[in-house]
Amino acid sequence: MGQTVYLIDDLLAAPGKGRELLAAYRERYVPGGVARGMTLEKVIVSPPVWLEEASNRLTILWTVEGPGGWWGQAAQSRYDPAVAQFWASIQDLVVSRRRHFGAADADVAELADA
Amino acid sequence: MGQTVYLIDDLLAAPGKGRELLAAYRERYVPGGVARGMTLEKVIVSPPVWLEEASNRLTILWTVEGPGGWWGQAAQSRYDPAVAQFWASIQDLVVSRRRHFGAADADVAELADA
Amino acid sequence: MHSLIALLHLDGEAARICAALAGLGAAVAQVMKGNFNGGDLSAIWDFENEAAYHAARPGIHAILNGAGVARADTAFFGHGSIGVREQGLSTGIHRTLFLCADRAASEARLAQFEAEMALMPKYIPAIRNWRFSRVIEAGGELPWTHVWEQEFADTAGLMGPYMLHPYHWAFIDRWFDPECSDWLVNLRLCHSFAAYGVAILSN
Amino acid sequence: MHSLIALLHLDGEAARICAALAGLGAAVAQVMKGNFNGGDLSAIWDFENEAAYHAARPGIHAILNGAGVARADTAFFGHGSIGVREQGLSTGIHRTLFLCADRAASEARLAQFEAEMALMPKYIPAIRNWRFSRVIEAGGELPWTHVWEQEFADTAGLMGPYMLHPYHWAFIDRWFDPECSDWLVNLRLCHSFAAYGVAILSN
Repeated sequence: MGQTVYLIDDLLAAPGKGRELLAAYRERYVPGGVARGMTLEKVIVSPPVWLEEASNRLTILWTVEGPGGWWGQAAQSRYDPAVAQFWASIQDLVVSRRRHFGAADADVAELADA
Repeated sequence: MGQTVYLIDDLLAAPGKGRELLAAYRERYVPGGVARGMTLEKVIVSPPVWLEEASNRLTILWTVEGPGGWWGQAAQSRYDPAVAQFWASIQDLVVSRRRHFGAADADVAELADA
Repeated sequence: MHSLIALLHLDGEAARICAALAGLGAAVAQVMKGNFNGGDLSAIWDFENEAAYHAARPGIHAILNGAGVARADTAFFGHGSIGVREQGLSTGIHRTLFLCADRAASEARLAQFEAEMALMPKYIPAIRNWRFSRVIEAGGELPWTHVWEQEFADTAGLMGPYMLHPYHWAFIDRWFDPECSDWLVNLRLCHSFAAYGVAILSN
Repeated sequence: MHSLIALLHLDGEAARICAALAGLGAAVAQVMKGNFNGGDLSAIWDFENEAAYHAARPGIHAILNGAGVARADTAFFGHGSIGVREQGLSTGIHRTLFLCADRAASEARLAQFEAEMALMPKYIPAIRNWRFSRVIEAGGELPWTHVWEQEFADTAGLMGPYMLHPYHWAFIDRWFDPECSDWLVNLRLCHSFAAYGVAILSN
């Protein structure tokens, strides 16, 4: 039950909007995520130079503890209008976004044996 | 010069091929990457259950030290036929793949000021 | 085969309503605690065909719209994807999920959603018997589009393995999650479960 | 305006060949150490138009194919994307890259590659002057498709900031990297640099 579970936000910024997107995410999403029990592990900017004409990709890794931690954040975010509002508000700052959930390959067998 | 630089392999496995793809990567790519000076930080499997009908996504994080570490691995891999052969050999195991290079957002300013 | 499921929110007279529903051929049970928007009573009818349902409908609606019933969510459906692992299971828990897949989606994405849902039992053995169906006629809070029924050996199967398995939270749930780009299903759901004391999905 | 660049691999008589190239109007310089497949001598001609190049070509080819020259890579091109930050820079380093974008690519991807290449100087101030051109006529090891010329204040600019900037290694280089799905450019390149003592890109 204690496996580290990753929530990965993979955000492809609109051209020239990478820095603004990250600022919005850090200011208006991260505090709520932390309050829902998530731990922000890493924010990786690719390439690590803010592009004006092309898209930066933000790879944002959050962790929670086990499926319990996962449901804990989901139960809070799902019915919090501020969360939906945040995602709607950044629509013009992203070309595409994907959130996916994973774990270290070493933990897969144990998790999937639930 | 000492910033941590991430090399991220984002591999979308062919349906049902996630486990085989990861095994191939661990057996036939990781040792060479380590030999080129890269450090394997994380392999995240999404979702953390091997799917038979759908695609697992592998998010693989490597680190090197600074642009020097980046060029160090590139100069070796680029002219090593075994590396190109590896990528060709897994073509049927992936739906799509993308490699991108990044750094923590806190390091962007310093890196881009090179 | 077709079925109708009604989830009734009562404002009194449970015993009389229960008896009336059973009198019209329903399997009836009290909805258990832990439900979400799941009602107080759950009633399930089987019909040979749509005509049989249409014949029975006026009598059933009279109860659902009658005294003691504050509101009812209903879904009439032809049996969709069915699986039976435990023939005759009558001592378990039957779970009903009404969902409304009302976010804009192509037919291809809808088909993907349905295919992935129908594969849950393959990955989660705690689901003993199951039925996943498109709704023909819905009533109540939302125009429900799908009914997902599962039978578990006990509530532990529903609360434990079913909720904890990564096929559920790390894969299927993205269709239900406004934070995921695949979000498809209205946040209002009826999640209801009950012990009928009879086999519902393998009768 | 058009230009021809020739990168000569010599097997002798450097002084004579150098003088012969200069006699046909070329700026000539010895290629510096650290080059990759960049030759021993680099010669650059400017032409008003293609006709002027065609008139001069037989004389130039006689030298490139003559005694003392083991092999030459050549690229004739109309001037493409040009930028001048330091007018008259004559004491710097001129760098020539011949590349062959021969991996299957749509015209749209090729245009994206060219646009991203042409933006390198915007992000990397060490590039003082530049010219990025499609090749009209190529000779030598590969059918070179593009010539990328840059002038730096000194070799430190080329070896340091140019190589270290993330726009280069973390963005542009993917077109050159067989490990990246955007890989476009043949691994064989001519990377050559030299000090001509005259302004090449801002003359």
